[in-house]
Amino acid sequence: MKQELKQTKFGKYGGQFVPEVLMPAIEELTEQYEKYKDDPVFNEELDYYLRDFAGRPSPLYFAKHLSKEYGVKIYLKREDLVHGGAHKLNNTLGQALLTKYMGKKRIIAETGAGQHGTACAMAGAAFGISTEVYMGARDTVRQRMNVYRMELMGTKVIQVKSGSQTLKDAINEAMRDWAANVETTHYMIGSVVGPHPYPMMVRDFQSVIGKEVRTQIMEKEGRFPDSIVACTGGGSNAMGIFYPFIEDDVDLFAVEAGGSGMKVTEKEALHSATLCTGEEGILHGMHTMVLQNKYGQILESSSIAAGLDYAGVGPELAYLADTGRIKPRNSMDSEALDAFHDLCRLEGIIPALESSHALAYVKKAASSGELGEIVVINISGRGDKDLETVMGMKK
Amino acid sequence: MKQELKQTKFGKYGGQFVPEVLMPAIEELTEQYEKYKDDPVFNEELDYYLRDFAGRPSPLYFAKHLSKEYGVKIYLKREDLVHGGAHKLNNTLGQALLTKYMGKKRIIAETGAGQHGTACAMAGAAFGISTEVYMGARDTVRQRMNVYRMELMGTKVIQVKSGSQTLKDAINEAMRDWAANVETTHYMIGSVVGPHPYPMMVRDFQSVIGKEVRTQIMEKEGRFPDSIVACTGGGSNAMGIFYPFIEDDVDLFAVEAGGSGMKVTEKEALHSATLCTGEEGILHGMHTMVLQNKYGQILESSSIAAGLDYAGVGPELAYLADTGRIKPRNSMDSEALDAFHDLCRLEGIIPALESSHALAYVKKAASSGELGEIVVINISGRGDKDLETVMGMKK
Amino acid sequence: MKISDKFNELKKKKEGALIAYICAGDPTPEATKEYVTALVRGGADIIELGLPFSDPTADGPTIQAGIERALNGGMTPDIYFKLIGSLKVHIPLVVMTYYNLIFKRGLEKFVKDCVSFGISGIIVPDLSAEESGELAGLCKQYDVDLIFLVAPTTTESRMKRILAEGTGFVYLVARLGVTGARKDVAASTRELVERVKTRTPKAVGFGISNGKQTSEIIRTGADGVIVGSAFVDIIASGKDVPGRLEALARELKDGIRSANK
Amino acid sequence: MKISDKFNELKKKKEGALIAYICAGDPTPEATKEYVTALVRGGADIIELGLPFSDPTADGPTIQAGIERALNGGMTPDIYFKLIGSLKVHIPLVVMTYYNLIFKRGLEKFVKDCVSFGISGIIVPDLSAEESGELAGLCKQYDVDLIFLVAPTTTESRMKRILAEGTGFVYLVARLGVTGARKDVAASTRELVERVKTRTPKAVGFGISNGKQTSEIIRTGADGVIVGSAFVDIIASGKDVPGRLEALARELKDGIRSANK
Ligand SMILES: Cc1ncc(COP(=O)(O)O)c(C=O)c1O
Ligand SMILES: Cc1ncc(COP(=O)(O)O)c(C=O)c1O
Repeated sequence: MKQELKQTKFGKYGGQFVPEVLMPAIEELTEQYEKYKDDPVFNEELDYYLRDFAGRPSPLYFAKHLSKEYGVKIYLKREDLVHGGAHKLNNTLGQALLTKYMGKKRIIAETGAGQHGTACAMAGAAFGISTEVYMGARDTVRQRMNVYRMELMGTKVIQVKSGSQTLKDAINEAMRDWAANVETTHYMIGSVVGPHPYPMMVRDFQSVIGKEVRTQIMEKEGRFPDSIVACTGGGSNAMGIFYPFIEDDVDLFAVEAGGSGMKVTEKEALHSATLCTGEEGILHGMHTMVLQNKYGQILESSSIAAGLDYAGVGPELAYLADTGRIKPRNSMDSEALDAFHDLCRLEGIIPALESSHALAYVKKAASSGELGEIVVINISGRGDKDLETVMGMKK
Repeated sequence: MKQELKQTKFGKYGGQFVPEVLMPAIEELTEQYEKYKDDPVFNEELDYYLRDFAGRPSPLYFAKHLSKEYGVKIYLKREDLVHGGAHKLNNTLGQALLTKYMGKKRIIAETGAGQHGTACAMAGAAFGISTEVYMGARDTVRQRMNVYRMELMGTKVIQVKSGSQTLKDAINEAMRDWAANVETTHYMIGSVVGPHPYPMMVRDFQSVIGKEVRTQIMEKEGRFPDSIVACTGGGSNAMGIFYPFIEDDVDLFAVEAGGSGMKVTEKEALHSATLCTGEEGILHGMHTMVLQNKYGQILESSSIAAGLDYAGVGPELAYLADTGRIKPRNSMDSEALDAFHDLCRLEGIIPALESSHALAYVKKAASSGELGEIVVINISGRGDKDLETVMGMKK
Repeated sequence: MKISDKFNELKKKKEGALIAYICAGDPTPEATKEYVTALVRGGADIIELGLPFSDPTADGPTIQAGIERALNGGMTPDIYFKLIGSLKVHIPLVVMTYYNLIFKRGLEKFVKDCVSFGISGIIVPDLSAEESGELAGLCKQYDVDLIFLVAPTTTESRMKRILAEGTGFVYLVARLGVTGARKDVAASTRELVERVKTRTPKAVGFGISNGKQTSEIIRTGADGVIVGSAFVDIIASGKDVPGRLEALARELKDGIRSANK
Repeated sequence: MKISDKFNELKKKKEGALIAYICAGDPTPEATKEYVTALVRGGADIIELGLPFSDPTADGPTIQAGIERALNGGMTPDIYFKLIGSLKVHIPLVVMTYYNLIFKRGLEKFVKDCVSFGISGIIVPDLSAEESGELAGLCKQYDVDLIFLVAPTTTESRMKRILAEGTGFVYLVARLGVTGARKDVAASTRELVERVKTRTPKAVGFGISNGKQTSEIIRTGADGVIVGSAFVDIIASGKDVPGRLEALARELKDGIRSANK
């Protein structure tokens, strides 16, 4: 048993804290993923979809004007150009293909703002697999367009009317569905979170980002960057770009959402800076850092970027932060907004508010020298989805 | 003089029907374009921006499910994955770079729905050139989000309050501006229309689409497609994908907007099918096919797709239609809508309503054998911009 | 009272056990006291008292709503144990909660608190056998039962491990899906009861809401039935709660008795 | 009357020409008749009557609005020529329109109609010298003047070609930009007048609106001034139009006379 535990964890983090009804599905998934992850046929097919459907490789763009403005040489990894507008599809394509290889007929997922749901819908349609996405009823109203998008692609969006009618309730409902339909259904998690094997599997699927950066930066600079900066909600875009560099002499900065400040009440945090301020706990099937009160009740997190608004974080990130391999940082809502405007104006690229947190950190840290001379920033997605939000804020 | 006329025309079409105040600028542009179009340094820099900024090459995707549904082997050229969400940027990057090489300090343009304006804003920001876009005041209200997008990227959007406060008035106002500021300003036209050298220059910049298809289809099929199908408003995405195949044995279908029907009144057409139903005329600096009444007054055209809603068409397309090299066709609003839903559902790709016209034509023509066995469809843009419109229609 | 003592007592009477779940503090700690008394009066043999967690991913909407009411009523682990200590009942009490609350309190402190305040067993629906090593060790040390769930999907190899880890009773999940009152009882229950080869008593839960069902379940060979959502529904209604809890418990227990083992 | 005759007549009087533009049919054909009479009364030497086109890309907002009023008033080329035919004036009339209306009517028919209905010259702002070959040939054949514009930006080589093609008068664009009344007259006018080396009379237009300006322009050496937007503005106001058109024409003509050549 010792050995098995080791497999499912990153140091003490990770594991499989799930109801027994789900354990067989988790075991099956672990087994199947182990089976296919290095399978050449599987990987060839995945590469094909990443290239021809998703549009990979995404460029590594030297941001001339921004470099000048921030005072450090900045390369942008352009996940905003991936089909669907974010890195999310890298993972859902991988999991949908695995679903096909496992012979399952149905995909379920939950979504908050709708980004992961949309990526599921795209992958589901590409592979012709029936897809259902749980979404809090309140979120379906707020994110009407994403609901419509998913439905256009043949995905059934199931409104969850229990509880707060938001992401949390959608997760619960999706888990219930999975529990009831494990034999036929694959549950698609959208970040490096949840029970093993998800954190590892999603990381592997997202690692295509960092692998491309390795080649691209060598072509452009003849050497690796001094640092890589990525925003961190669950942590999938961060792990995706970090992981291929984990053994290299490259500093890795995981930038969390500092929200409107570091204040915390009994029930809420004004931020989502889990690695920076959280404590060890168990949430959504994993042992990781979480935002919680003194009793262990999970706090409602907060961020201007819906994709970062999560009270947990991937267990591997918690582990790497403990060992000092990655450096957790954060940017406030207002700083992210500022950097968002910078990139739009200076480079003609509208970044997601999530990604703007990474930009904002570079803006404030560049002068300290902490980032070195060459920085790669992961532009995890495009900001078209965020225009209403930004419009609603004073600059 | 004969020889010069030949240079500026495609058969009898094309030419330079512009006010004298603009002629020197047009001559300068012609000269400069001739100078740089085959310049290796210019082209290397353009290639760099197309690759690293715009995300080219765009994939050529085999649409497995759609092929089965429509009964013909379909490849989709994925211009929807280009930065900004459409082929438009290929052209604006080219012209912005030329602006830089010409030593001009300012770009102006007009925009209707905002697609071209957004592409100008992106290119302007990328090259750090001050950019101003004229837009009808009514359009700025209808396309609030695109206005905001342009402004975010540092472009000044000038509301035009004269006339019908739409595209037509924006064109007039932009021309006036150019007339007043020719020395410092480049006027950026968004399609293969306007006086020479625009139709030729925009075609050349957009030809990257067809050039990529040549390589890609050879890799996939070992031969050229039997036919290529592209939607046609002004005609830039069509010419871009057609032109590199112009000497080859490939059928080229230019699909116009059939709108809600072929009816025409004194002032309006219910469609925008200029090649299919228009008559020779002179509009916006060129001799081409136009929608006009018996006196030569230009009709208001109509289409569910804003980008196809134009009473003229590129002169080269008029010429190629006359010679039989391209085949003008059209799809109705309702057919385009239908095909839009097909692609979303079957492939997980949300096409622009413009591009949906090309899809719709393939849907209805596939069974006739007219398209042969292998068809390439140009997906000129993504449909996120069209969701509100589609939502407003019954399926 | 120890859980095994209760099962032994019932075994002698050739009777199955009625295990009733409600959420502590739903809607207030005072109400819980009253409801527990009512359930005991109706015939409950063991009471599972939920310690509410903010993210109850293993529970159905009915119980989730109860948990929210409890949290809104101010329930905390400290108040929970105080409440437990103040209950005047002579049947085994079991705490059902999520692992994070135990982890945060500290595993050993949690188990010791169970002992001090009179809790005989612990159910942690999000704690798989794989992750339970440390807690299981402490439970053994302090003589508290650690109760595990098995499901129809549980594989043979997992079944062995779970049965080896668990004490008190085995919680058989009657059918796939999560808690929530359902109209009939799946035929798969009998199959599962037969598959679970152990001397530890077997209690069947998930989706049971009336006497007819409890009777059927006991006839499959189970040693007890677990009913939760049906009780929580009554609490949610807010109407004549103690009376109706007692009545339902009686109906369920009568169903069990009618299947006389 | 031929344009050259008018200029010869004025030359004898050592007087510059006032060329007045209004849009035919703005807001109705009847009104146009009245306005033309008023302009003549005020002293206009040549009248340019716009034939309205749906997409007047070379005109400023003021004239564009006039064109729209005319189109809404039902103006068509057929009605235009009828209107011209019915005018009782003894000065040259010039048609200003866009090339598509000429193209659509048929170049030869259009030129013949000009001759039949009494139009002496044609201005086509969107017809460059490069594209004017066919129309120029027909104008020569039927003895109608084809008037071209030159601008401060016009290069020497283009200037030569334009001056070779054009007859009647040369339309000098006073400053960059398109039509629209401006407050002062650019110094570049004198420079342009000097650059245009031709025996054909030179008329300067774009942005002229008062007598002080017309006087200045004539002093630069020009043979005439062209005023459009200032008249169209009066028409747009709809208030005492004929009286005010006449008064403005008089002021402008007085300005011209005061510069006595
Ligand atoms: C554009 C973008 N970036 C980042 C994230 C955060 O997710 P993760 O931390 O897993 O990369 C999201 C989540 O929706 C997203 O949409
Ligand atoms: C996506 C898309 N396709 C097609 C067009 C039509 O333009 P063209 O005919 O020049 O390709 C537009 C114009 O805005 C567009 O946005």
